[in-house]
Amino acid sequence: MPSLLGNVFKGWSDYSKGIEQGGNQKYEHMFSMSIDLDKCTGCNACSTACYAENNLAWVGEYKFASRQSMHWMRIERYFDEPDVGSSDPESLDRGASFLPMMCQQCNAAPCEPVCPVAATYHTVDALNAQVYNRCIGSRYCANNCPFRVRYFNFYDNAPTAWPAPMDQGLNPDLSVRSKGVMEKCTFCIQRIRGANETAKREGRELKDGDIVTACQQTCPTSAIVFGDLLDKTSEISKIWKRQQVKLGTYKQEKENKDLRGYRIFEELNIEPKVLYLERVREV
Amino acid sequence: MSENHQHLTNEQVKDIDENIAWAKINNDVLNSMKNPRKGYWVALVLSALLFGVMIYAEVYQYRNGMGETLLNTSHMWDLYISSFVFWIGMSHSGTLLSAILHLVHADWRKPIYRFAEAMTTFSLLTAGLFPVIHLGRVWNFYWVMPYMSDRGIWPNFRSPLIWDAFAITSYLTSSVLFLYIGMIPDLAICRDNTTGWRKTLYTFLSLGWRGDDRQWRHFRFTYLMIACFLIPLAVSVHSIVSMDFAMAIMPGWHVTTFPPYFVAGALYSGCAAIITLFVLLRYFFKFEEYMTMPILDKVCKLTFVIAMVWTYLNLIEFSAVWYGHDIPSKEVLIAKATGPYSIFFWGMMFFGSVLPFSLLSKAVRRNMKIMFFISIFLNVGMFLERWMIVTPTLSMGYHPQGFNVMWPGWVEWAMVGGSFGWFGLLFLVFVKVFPCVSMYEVKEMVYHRKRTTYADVDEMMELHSGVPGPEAQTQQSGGA
Amino acid sequence: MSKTKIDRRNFLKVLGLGSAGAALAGCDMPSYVTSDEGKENIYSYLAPEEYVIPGIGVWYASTCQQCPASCGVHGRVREGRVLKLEGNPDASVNKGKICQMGQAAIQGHFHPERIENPLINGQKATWDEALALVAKKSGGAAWLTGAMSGHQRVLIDAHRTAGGNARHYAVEVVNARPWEDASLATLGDANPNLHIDKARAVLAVGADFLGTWGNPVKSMRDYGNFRSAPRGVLMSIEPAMSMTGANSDIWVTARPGSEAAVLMGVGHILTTKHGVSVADMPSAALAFADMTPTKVLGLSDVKEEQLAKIADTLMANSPSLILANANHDTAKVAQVLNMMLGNVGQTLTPSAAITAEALLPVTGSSKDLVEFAMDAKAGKISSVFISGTNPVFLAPSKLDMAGALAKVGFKVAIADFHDETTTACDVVLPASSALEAWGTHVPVDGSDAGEVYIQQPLMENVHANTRGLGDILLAVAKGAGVDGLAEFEDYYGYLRTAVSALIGSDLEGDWNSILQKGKAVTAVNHSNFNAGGDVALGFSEPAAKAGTLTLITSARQGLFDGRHANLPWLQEAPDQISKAVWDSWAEIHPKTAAKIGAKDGDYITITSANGSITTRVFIYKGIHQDAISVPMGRGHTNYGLYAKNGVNPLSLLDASSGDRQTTELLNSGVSVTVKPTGDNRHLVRLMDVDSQHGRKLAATITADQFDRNQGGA
Amino acid sequence: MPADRPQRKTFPWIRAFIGTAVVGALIVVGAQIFEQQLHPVKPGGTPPPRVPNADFPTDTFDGKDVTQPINYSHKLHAGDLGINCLYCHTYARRSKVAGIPPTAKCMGCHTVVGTEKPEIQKLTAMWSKGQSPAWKKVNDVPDFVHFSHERHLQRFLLNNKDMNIKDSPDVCAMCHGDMNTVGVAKKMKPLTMGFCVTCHEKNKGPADCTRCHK
Repeated sequence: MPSLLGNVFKGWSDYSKGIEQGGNQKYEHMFSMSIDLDKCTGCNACSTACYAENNLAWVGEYKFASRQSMHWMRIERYFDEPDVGSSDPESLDRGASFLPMMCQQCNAAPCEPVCPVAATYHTVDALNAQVYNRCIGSRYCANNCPFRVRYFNFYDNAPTAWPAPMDQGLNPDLSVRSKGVMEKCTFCIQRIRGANETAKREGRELKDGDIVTACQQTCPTSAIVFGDLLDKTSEISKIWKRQQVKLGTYKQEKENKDLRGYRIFEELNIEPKVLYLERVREV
Repeated sequence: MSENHQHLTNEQVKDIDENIAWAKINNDVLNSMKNPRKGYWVALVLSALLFGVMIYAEVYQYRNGMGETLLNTSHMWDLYISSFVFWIGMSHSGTLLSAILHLVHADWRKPIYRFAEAMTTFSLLTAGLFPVIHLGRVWNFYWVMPYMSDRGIWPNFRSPLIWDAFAITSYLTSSVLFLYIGMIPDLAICRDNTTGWRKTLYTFLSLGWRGDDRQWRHFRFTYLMIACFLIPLAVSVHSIVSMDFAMAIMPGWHVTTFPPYFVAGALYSGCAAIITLFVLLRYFFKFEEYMTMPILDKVCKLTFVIAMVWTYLNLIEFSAVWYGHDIPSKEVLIAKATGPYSIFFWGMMFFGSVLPFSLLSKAVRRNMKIMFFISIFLNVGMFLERWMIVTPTLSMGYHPQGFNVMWPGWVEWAMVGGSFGWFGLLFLVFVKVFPCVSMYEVKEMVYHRKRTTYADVDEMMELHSGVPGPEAQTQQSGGA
Repeated sequence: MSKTKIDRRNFLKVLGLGSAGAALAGCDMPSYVTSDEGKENIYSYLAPEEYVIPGIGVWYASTCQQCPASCGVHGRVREGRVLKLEGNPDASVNKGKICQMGQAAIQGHFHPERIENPLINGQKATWDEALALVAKKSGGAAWLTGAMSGHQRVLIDAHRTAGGNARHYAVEVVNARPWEDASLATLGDANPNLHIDKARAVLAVGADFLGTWGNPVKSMRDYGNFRSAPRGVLMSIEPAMSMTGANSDIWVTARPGSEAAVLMGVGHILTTKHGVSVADMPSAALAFADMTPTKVLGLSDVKEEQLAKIADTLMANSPSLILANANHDTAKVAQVLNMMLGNVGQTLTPSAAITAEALLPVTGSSKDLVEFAMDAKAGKISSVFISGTNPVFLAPSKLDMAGALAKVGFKVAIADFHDETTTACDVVLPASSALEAWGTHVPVDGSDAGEVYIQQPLMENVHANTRGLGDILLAVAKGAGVDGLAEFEDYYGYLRTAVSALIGSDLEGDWNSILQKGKAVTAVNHSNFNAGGDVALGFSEPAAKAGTLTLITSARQGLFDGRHANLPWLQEAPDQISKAVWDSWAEIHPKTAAKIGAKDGDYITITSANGSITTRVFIYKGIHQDAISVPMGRGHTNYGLYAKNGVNPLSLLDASSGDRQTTELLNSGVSVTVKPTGDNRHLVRLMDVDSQHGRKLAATITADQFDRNQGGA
Repeated sequence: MPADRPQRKTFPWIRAFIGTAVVGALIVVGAQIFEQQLHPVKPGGTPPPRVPNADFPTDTFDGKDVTQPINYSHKLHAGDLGINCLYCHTYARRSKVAGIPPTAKCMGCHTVVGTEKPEIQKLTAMWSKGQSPAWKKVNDVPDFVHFSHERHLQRFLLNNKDMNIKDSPDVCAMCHGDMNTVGVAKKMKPLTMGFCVTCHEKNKGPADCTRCHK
């Protein structure tokens, strides 16, 4: 057996270098997402699409009440600061702001170094991958995630979530997670791999628009854009450029202060790869 | 003996009465290992029951899933990890007494270090349970250990959990070694004074100890070596445990002072536990002559000092957070003090930092009953401390959506209680199978005290107790 | 995922066994560790076509039937099973997008509680028995359905005309009837095309176009463009915050029932302050002049500066668009304002219905529900077919729908799930799910492209003994001796012929391209507005006086009117506003809460003249102090395992809440009294915080900053 | 009181040694048994493979015999008649699953060939009734493993320098062993992760977990 010891110290750390090391130079792709909060109506379509695409188990009222739910993509609803909702103490005078929150696929992800068995690690296409069958459920990663977007299979959800014949509707492209395993948004990795296969089959390079995540596909207002940051011509990299948001820093210096792009918790130096565009307010 | 001690009896001033006959030491200790009384069996059964509850809880959790612990998406860790840290902390007492005090030649440790050392080992065995039972897929726990397989995959050496695994295993090994080596001369004594299966056991364990000079020379050297080796290990183990938190980025965990803070807390809880067991053993085994008031007095003073160190580090942490710029951390701190967990937080502060001041009074220090309860409360405080490290952070964190309060379910409490049962079980078996007071070192101690009191020791000994001098004694019964 | 285009019928032949053993890729419940041989079975296809490849998903076009909007969808079929729905880019109403209800269609399709066999008086029966019985006893039957269009409607009409022309009641509680009537009255066009994307400002008055009004997906798609630079301004006037309100830049809360007054107040300011001319509409001018801001304040608690702000925004951003569905009066005012502001012709254009009138949609109304109950009570209905609606659940308890149905001699339910209505029926015919059946649908809203959407099966029946709605209708019609149907052995055959006739070609190639695109394009006749002329504007004082509580039964995307309450995905999808899951709640204003002495999670009993419901309160400021809002959809009594929880606010409604002109049961208007029961249980929500605690999560910038950069992205 | 003089004890070397030896022996034997469970190899080993790569990358594996609804012989079809694997398992070229040939393909020949054989008649009966036989999965991997036949075939058919591959059967043999020698299909390679990883490392396959585990 060649190189049993080959990857003792390499592999896990290659693709998750922090900013101090100047980031990683070896990525093949760098998949990223941008969400325009001004277009997001909070309609839940993306969230439900995620349930359908990624075999997410519904857990029922009791487990939801104990916060053991499994929604990879959740739509949070906030009323505006500071006066929570309006200048008028009597009532709101403008709408809420909705925030679709899913795994931010950080380039310096805090969840990766702490996993004892390297079940979560950074792939060559800059994805924050989660290997279900390697996970032993120490749940350290979830503790270390500032976004609280890692969901743990506290129970064996499959029998209750997919009573026959519902299991016939499971997506065979990715596995159903068992009890005691951590899971999270994967940027629809099965679609990414599928698009790769198709591209290989047709003997061409992956091009912008080949990969469409389930949430992006269904978003009725097209608030979600997904693509490869290394491909300079792709829509997503244009958006990052236009918003003057840079990777590899935890403090954005924009010459144009009016631009809307920002990354949540980037000051923690974890390099989130989801770019949010601020909601616009008439005042 | 200074003047202010004049009005006190020997029993109260002297660490140990130098006139104890050595054979008496042997007999007392050996008797403590024989024919257990009713109380012993009751204690044994109780611990067994507690442990049984733990087993049941584990099976229940295994079949129904981790969710039964009421952990949730924000609180992925709770009492399991707290108890883990708590038991690791307990384990530091033995090392402190046996190794550190051994090196600084504080010979008052001699009558009490043996059970402290045993406590170290057993609390490590207990602590080791928790990282395993808290796993979602417990049947894969061995994946954290690096082992060769044709899959060629390895654990993630950057993860503090891996460091834990290494630290704890090596600490366990060396402390078992330390306990065993230190016991060899006593085992020889037991071998010479027992029959039946015990004799077989001790014969095997005492490795043919004859107590001649050469063996003693090697013994002393080895013992010293392991002691030196053990101290940095003890410090490092709890530093590494603290890194489970310090290496995370969560507010309230990401604290630079955690390693010393944890070590101090560990020694603290360890000393408290020693006092508890001290009182119990002294009471049950009639060890008044060996576990004397002055020794307890010294242990209490030690405890007080450590308590103050711990308090100091605590305050350092608070002030660092308070004057720092990290808003979430500050929020967590405020939530600790005012939030739903505040009662436990203040309980920890009271038991950990206020209660120790009672140790300043000699009357308290020398009152067995009071000391027993005080020591228990100190450890309660320490347990709360661990809980207050783990849970409030998770109930706040960075993202408001994750803010929530979580109370552990019965499964977790059963596991925690059960862990005490398991510890008690081990310890109870130990005291009946192995000498929980080091006979040969007590003899040394007595001998040295005689030296300080009388001019010509050997004659005096002939005079007083009619037993031959130390060397002869050594030849006879394998003691010092 | 390559969207392979293939011939539909061969695929069906292939599937003869495809779905019987569909474990080709091991998509059964996973065996986590076993890799033992001989554990699982593999079935092979019998005689697949070349394009049927196990392990590769193929996309087929169909039409979504989760709500009346009829969006075009693509279904991903693999190993003979449909796994995922996505919007059909060729469908001009939704252009490749669908909402959460559409996404959840899969779950309804594979639902374990589907009806699997025909039932006669609750007893299992064969199709022949059931159809024979139906043919025998259903002479001159009336039809009670949801919104209905396409050839299913044609068959129903054929059946009715053959049998003495009984009435077709189309029931939709969530509807646009006030808007339609007002548009008809003012513009002479019930469904003018809306161009939200072209508008610079949109004012929504009780018309939740982002949630449930019209075709929400189309509206949201336009809203996406509406929000990109130059950015339009969204305003809403409503008593309780809807999804549209939650996305508004200016949100004004008005006392329930007073929306018309507020709009007229806006008109007042437009005419007085901005000098917009209403010369050609004297009575409207009178109404505006009469509705002074002080009067508006008295009627609706809307302050003058709020009116002014709205009026200014409307003036500053032209063209604008004013949508109103609160009631007939409001909608009329809205249309008048649209005319005044010159939106007609720009953001409101004449609809262009397809020439085949027989296919045009029958939009539902709750008026039909009331009238059905009346007629049934009066014994005017001998027998009835019920399909695609659940009258017993939807009807206010005052109507006593169960009693009314009892008066009907013979009741046939065509349903795929057991619900409150099917149990009251003599015969239950098990319908296939929408993903298993053939059909055609004509969207109500806005496609002047003359599109007829084709609904085609995406897989074999999950339960072998169910039949598509079309097939059932065909069989029933045949049974009733409708002539001209004898030659068709199944609905597919009928549809094929009918559609060929529609497009004037029965070439295989044309048919295939129709199936690939999921739509048939046919001729439209372009109409014109006959606007102009005077419009009399009225304002009817709401029944509820100021200071008394008015119940609002708000509809939300998700459970909709309750038809999706049995889908766990939608039960667990947090409500857009309150973020509550799995149970009902009552939204009230903090002041109201203080008045009745309730805090978050308290159970309160809401009592109207027609009964009472008990649920938990959710306290926030997005609702008027005189309003209490209970979203509809929950509170089923017999809709399966997953729909047990919650309460049904519809049961409290009655005619007093009716709209004077359209006699619609509006979703607001019943005055209620509220009192806490003393119990309290934490309302299960996605998140218990409304504030961001100073974190930069959902950040905001001002519109001028946005405009300075043309939106940046 | 004078303590009685004990006779000197010496360390029981003999017993200690024997004990250790026994324990060690147990461990070794246990390991052997475990290994047997992992890779049962028929005593005497399997016959030398005719197809190249049949013993690559690891030794052969002797799976248990599976009784199939129809006693189909790979030896006859692939071995003696020399039918190419991809003639029946045609999906392997285009999809992640190789699939079982549709019954129509069997009937293509067996309407005329071998109609007198009982097994064929069994098949014909099913075909006429419109059922397909319930085959048992033989080369089965856990459901969290996503293996693509298409990718592997492409890789080794198009890019196989000095790999001793002439035709697709040589590629199939890498994971399925020498099917020409068995009757009813049986598992002839361990198909464990180690098996996959070994080959991946040898042939520079992707080392990324999420290529196979999704």
